[in-house]
Amino acid sequence: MADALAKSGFIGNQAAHPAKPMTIFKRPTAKTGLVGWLTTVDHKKIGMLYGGFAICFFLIGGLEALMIRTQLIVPNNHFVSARLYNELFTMHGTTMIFLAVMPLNAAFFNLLIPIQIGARDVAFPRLNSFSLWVWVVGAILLNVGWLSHFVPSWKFGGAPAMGWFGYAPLTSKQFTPELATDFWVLGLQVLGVSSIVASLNFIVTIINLRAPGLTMMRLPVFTWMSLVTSFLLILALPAIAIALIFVMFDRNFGTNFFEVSGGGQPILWQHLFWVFGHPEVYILILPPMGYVSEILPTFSRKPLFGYPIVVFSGVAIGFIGFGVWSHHMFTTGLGTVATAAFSLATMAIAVPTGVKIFNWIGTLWGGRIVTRVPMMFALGFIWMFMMGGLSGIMHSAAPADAQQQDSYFVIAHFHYVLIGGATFALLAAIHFWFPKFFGRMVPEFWGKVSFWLIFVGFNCTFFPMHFLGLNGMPRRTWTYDSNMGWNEGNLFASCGAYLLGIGIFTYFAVLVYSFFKGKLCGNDPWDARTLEWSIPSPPPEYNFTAIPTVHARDAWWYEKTHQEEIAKEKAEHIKAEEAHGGIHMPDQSWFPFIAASGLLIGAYNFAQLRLPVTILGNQVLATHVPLAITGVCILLGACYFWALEGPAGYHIHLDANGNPIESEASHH
Amino acid sequence: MTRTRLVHQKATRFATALLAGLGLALLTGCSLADVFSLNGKQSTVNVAGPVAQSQQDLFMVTVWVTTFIFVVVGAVLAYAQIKFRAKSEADEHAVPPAEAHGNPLVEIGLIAASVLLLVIIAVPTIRGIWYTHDVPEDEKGNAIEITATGYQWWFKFEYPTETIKLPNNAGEIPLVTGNELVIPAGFPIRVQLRTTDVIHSFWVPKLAGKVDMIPNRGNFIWFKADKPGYYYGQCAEYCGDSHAIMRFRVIALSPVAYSKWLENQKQPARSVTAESLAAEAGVAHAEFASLKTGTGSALSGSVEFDADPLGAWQTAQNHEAGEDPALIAKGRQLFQDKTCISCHAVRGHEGIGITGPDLTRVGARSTIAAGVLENTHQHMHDWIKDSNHFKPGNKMWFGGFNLLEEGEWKPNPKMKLDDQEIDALVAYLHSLK
Amino acid sequence: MSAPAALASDHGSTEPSKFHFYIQIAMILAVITGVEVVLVYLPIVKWFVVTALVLLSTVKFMFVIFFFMHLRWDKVFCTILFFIGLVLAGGTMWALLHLFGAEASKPLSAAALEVPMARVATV
Amino acid sequence: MSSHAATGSIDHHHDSTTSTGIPNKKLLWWAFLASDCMFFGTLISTHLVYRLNPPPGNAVPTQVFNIELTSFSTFILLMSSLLMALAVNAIQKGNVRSTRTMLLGTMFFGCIFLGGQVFEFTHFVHDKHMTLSNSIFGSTFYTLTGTHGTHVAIGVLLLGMMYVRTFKPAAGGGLLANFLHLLAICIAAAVAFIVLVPGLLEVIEGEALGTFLSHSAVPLLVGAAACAALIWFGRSSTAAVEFGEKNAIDVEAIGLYWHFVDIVWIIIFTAVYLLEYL
Ligand code: HEA
Ligand code: HEA
Ligand code: HEC
Ligand code: CUA
Ligand SMILES: [Cu+2]
Repeated sequence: MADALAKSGFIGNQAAHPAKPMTIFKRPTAKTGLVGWLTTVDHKKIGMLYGGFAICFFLIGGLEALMIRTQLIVPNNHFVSARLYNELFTMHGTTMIFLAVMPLNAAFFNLLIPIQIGARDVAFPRLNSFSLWVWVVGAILLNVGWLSHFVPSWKFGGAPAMGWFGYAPLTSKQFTPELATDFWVLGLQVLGVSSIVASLNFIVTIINLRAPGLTMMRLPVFTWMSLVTSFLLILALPAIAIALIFVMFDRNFGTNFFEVSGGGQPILWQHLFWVFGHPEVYILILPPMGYVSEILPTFSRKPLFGYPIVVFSGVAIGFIGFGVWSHHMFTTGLGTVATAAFSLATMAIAVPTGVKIFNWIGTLWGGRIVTRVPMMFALGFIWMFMMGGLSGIMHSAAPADAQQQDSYFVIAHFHYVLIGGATFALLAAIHFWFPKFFGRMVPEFWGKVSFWLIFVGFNCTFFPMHFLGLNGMPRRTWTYDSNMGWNEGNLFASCGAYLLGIGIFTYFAVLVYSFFKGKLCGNDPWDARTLEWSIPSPPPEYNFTAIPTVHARDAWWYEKTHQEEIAKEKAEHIKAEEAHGGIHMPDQSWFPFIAASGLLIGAYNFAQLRLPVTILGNQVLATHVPLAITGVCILLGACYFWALEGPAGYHIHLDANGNPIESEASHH
Repeated sequence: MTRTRLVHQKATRFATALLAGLGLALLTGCSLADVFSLNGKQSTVNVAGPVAQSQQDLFMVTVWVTTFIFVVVGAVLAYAQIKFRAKSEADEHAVPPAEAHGNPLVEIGLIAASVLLLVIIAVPTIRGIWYTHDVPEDEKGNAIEITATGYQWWFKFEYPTETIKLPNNAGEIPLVTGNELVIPAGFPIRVQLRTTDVIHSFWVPKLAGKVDMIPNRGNFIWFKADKPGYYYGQCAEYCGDSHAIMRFRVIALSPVAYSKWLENQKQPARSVTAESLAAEAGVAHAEFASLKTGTGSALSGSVEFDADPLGAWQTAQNHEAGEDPALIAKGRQLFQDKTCISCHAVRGHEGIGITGPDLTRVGARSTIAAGVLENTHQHMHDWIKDSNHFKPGNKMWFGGFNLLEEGEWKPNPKMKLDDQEIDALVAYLHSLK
Repeated sequence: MSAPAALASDHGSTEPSKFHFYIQIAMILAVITGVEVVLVYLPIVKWFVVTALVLLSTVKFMFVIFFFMHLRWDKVFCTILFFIGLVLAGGTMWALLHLFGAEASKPLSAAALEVPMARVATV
Repeated sequence: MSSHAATGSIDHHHDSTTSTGIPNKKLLWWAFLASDCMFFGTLISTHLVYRLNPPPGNAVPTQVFNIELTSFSTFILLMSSLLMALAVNAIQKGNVRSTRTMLLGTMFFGCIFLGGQVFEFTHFVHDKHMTLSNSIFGSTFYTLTGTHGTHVAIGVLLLGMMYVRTFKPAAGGGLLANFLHLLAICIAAAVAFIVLVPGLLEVIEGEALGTFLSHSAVPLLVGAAACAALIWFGRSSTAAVEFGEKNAIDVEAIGLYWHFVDIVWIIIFTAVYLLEYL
């Protein structure tokens, strides 16, 4: 018992050192205010920051989408220029994928994983804070190009405009000489670093920090899916990271990876991009499948049907996902054998995905379905994702795809899986876990109104796009002629998009309202099943007064049905933990934030390395090299001090009722 | 009635009212049937050749199979949603149902069923992959070889087997045209796909699905037009600023008309003089209304044009009525003076450039600027005057009419044109048939 | 706490030093490297040399990960973890090499490349 | 937890504080190495893809390569791996002094490898006229082996930081000394070896020793001074240090990285160099 306790109360790897710390700054201790947020290592705060930034970018990406739809509302429209339109869809795609859905998932990883596995933080708390700030750096780099539309003296040439998959050779200096492209390359690179680091952290956390009794086959499905997603991230991102390095070298150092004049083959970029890109779409959808697998049982009041096979199919999807990338390249002349192989492999993915759908239905079957707002979004997810998946199957038939590729049919397919799938599930998740992290409920009425607006608006927008695509409308076209038969479909889709916009706006407006005025709620407003509902809302910094012992798959459900036994166990745990020095918490740190700032300075200046530095039109430096070096030095210096300061930590003590006694200042 | 049920109904009613209002507003704007129309000029469903047909057949297989799945799974899902709804507040908090954790038999059965359904799609898919890949063996002998090259943002078409002898035994060159690909109906066409800059994609939906033109790669596509006709094509891979309007046309002619067309193409460019006009007296002339001005809102086809595009194209082959030899001569001179010749070839005349489309028979095209504008006098005028308006970023505007000086685009003084000069150029270009 | 710690200490102290063992491994690795270099110069059929090289490298690879990197003494999970990456990377490499080895993927480079270049030069 | 360290001996293959018994750091590094497989997989694939379809005018590898030197480098890297394994072995026995020696040795061999690579690159560029940009072979070759070299360099730096840590006084503090120590290591390694090794290789290739010495006098002196300082630092610290057997996992973690760099080279040596000679 004592052993098990020592096990789970433990964070990080370091034994407590009596020695004085070696550091230049005093370690920050503020829990609130700017310093508190910048230096936090608390997984919940980091999660909220991820979530907050991601929602902002989701709205920006949505605004870009609305501008796209406005341009297309009538034929031969001149609402935006061709160039601006191209910037809009490039940034819309990049933003929605890398700056909205991925970080929203990261937010939930942070918020939920440690609590669901009964831990007090992630395995490497400072590394976690580093991932967050590095992500922010990447987001800034990607969007910095927009500035030149507002401030002409920033000559970045506008936002990048080569599509979210940036096919070579359009990304070479010859065709896109603008700095915007360099920022795009670096921005994605930096986001990749952030994701890899974060994923390594979550892999270790999930595998190593589980509470006693929490075997792998008792893990909540969401945590399982995050584990698979983290693996996909660390294994898929290297491909694009290397490919981006090639592009960077081609643009700046005269290499020939994708330069035809030197014998390069642009198609290699496509392979490397999609080696990453296809697993990426499962990176976007697996966590949402996890949310849904938590929400459906809660509101069906029944455990998940076929847990082992749901988990296994998640793993299978992740694995097969690495072998299908060329289905994005059916029209590139792969030859018959390769096309056939990728076609069949792609179809194979329908099987494990279908298994999940069937088991979700199995969960509903025989339950007591309570249609609260999260449940409605979750059910909406099943319906819409199924439609998107089935159009995916239509794509997988390669000869048919030759007609669909790069047409609005693809746009319809992936918005069904990305909005109907990923986004619906995220909206469900936000609604579901909002009470947990803010302690307030979201009003049902307005939640339902926003659901219906979003549901109908979404279908009005994207259902007609199947037909537009089949009717030959290519994607990424800033305008179309009035005699092609696409006028009505586009008008309809654009109106649908406005409706969707109203829906999304309502959804978030209601959240903001609830943040201030929502009804207060207790630990477990939904009568749910997993551990996060066993602790107060919002959760205290240390999550658990005592590390729980897990006895069953739906751990909290078991606790609710075995209260006496658990109460005894818990009292014992608290005592035992106190005997071990109290609750051990990691110290905050400045260095992750400083390191990320160094990265920002370094990358921003590296992108324009050979250009002169000007301030107010006066040249102050011949090149950006000194500034870039400064940035790198800040980064390296911060890493050095970070290594030296050690994880350290302090202890919190609880009184007999489980309330923290003024936390002892035993920083060490 | 539980409280949450009530809230739910209220919300549903509210949202329905709102949506109904919005929907009504929307429907007055357009008819639903048009929203889901599949009869457009680039329809992939309403097709005109065996390759597109096989792709469409396969597509229908996928539609049937997936619809079947959707209906069956959807029905079960809908049933579960309705049947197992909590009926009352008490029901919501009733003792939860027995904890069922899964059923191996059901799972295996469903997996087997899924695999079976996929096989139904997979078999025709494999067959389709081999069929659409290349011209079938027994038709190889008939196949017409063509090379299509993508440029930002137009297409060049070469007929490697249709060679033209250069004067003075200077060798042979293949026949070259731009933006309008003319083929014989009923013959398999095999197009080599090339590009000089970025990736483009060759897509004529009614004839075949697309194949990309990728730098350093020898892709090809094959297709066949069942009947003579006028088919719309478009570049389908994003290729920079004006990708949206990198279009082209395929004109399928009867074999006889095709060889006549070839014969004419191989001649040097037409030179109009008073004498040549006199000799032509009695020959049919182009009278198509849209040649002067078109009606309707489409830039690439007026109402008259769209009523019978092939007819319009055929009409465009005829010499225009009322040609003015003096104006045409002036245009020809201007074409030289204003350095148009450095980018455009007019075989037999002065033009030799290859940066832009071959204009040897530009007057006989039904569209200009890669299918963007119907080839009327007005459009030709507008195009020469301000091509950037119609095709942002095009290489005639940036590189010809404007030159890069110290990182900024400045108007090229050599190419200043007033309206009369442009009219002369238009007259000249429209005389090239 | 004391029980497992005691157990651990037993375990720890009885473990013999691997000093000589590591040196032997390193010698084997060095010898294999030598054999590899010599192999490529020997007049033997190509397929044999290639197979031999691949095999020998694999042996070296395995020696390092299992002995120097202690996989042999660690939990199998470490091995599984690493092999996930290794297998996927190997599979991706295999697929890419086949995709680019296919007839359809021969680059136009040489012949076709020079023609347009020459033409452009004439303008 | 603390009682654990107090008992004196530690089970180095098992950490009872984690769910799986695998120490967190070890798990992190193995996961990272799995990821790194994909990094190098992509790089090697790219290299081989272009070897499969060489464009006209590509460099001819066998005319560029210097297989004797590369074999030597390979041997050196293998030996560094041995020393690394011995360093882990030593710290697991709680022998800090021996650990320091082995760490220094590992760095030393790592630097020789890097020096060899610097020589190789300059030789290829200046004598064989193969640059990063004048042929696709150059592009893929330099990027692949350069990335590997960067890994080695980062490894040397990490080892340097580990070496420095072994001097951290048990009483705490020592920030400045620590920093100077690291600086000395960096200079000694980067400047001296990376000048010294290529220089000596040039001499072996036939350059006059005098020329070399006169060209590189300054860096050599700086390096020598740094080395001297290093030794002085090392000897002057006699206070009790905090570093000990409990840090075995830290050394082992870096060891994992170092060995991985070695196995990547095993593959590169075969796939990129040896196969060209067939
Ligand atoms: C969340 C993201 C997501 C997800 C989950 C998917 C899921 C799938 N996708 Fe999609 N896809 C994208 C995002 C996603 N996709 C994006 C963004 C693009 C475009 C990128 C770009 O070009 O910009 C794209 C493009 C794309 C293409 C390329 C189209 C083209 O450009 O020509 C193809 C081709 O095969 C494809 C196929 C599939 C398949 C087979 C699945 C399968 O996983 C779907 C499986 C699900 C089901 C099948 C439904 C449920 C199953 C059952 C009810 C069981 C029974 C069913 C059967 C037996 C069939 N997708
Ligand atoms: C998760 C990913 C995701 C999401 C959620 C969306 C959401 C939407 N997308 Fe997205 N889309 C992509 C991913 C996504 N898209 C990708 C990858 C591409 C391909 C890009 C490429 O080709 O390179 C693409 C391309 C794409 C196109 C094709 C462009 C083209 O090819 O020319 C279109 C066209 O209609 C479109 C429309 C929409 C619409 C209407 C929404 C709507 O759902 C948006 C709804 C949200 C809102 C409407 C916001 C509402 C908010 C407000 C109104 C408040 C605003 C206030 C403030 C900012 C303060 N998208
Ligand atoms: C810098 C080279 C350049 C110069 C100079 C130039 N053009 Fe062009 N021209 C082009 C290019 C490139 C296109 C194709 C544009 C597109 O569709 O993207 C084009 C297209 C055209 C077309 C449409 C052809 C078709 O098949 O659709 C006409 C007509 C034309 N140019 C006429 C002229 C005239 C008249 C001049 C001189 C006043 C001229 N061009 C000068 C490059 C040039
Ligand atoms: Cu060419 Cu798009
Ligand atoms: Cu995909």
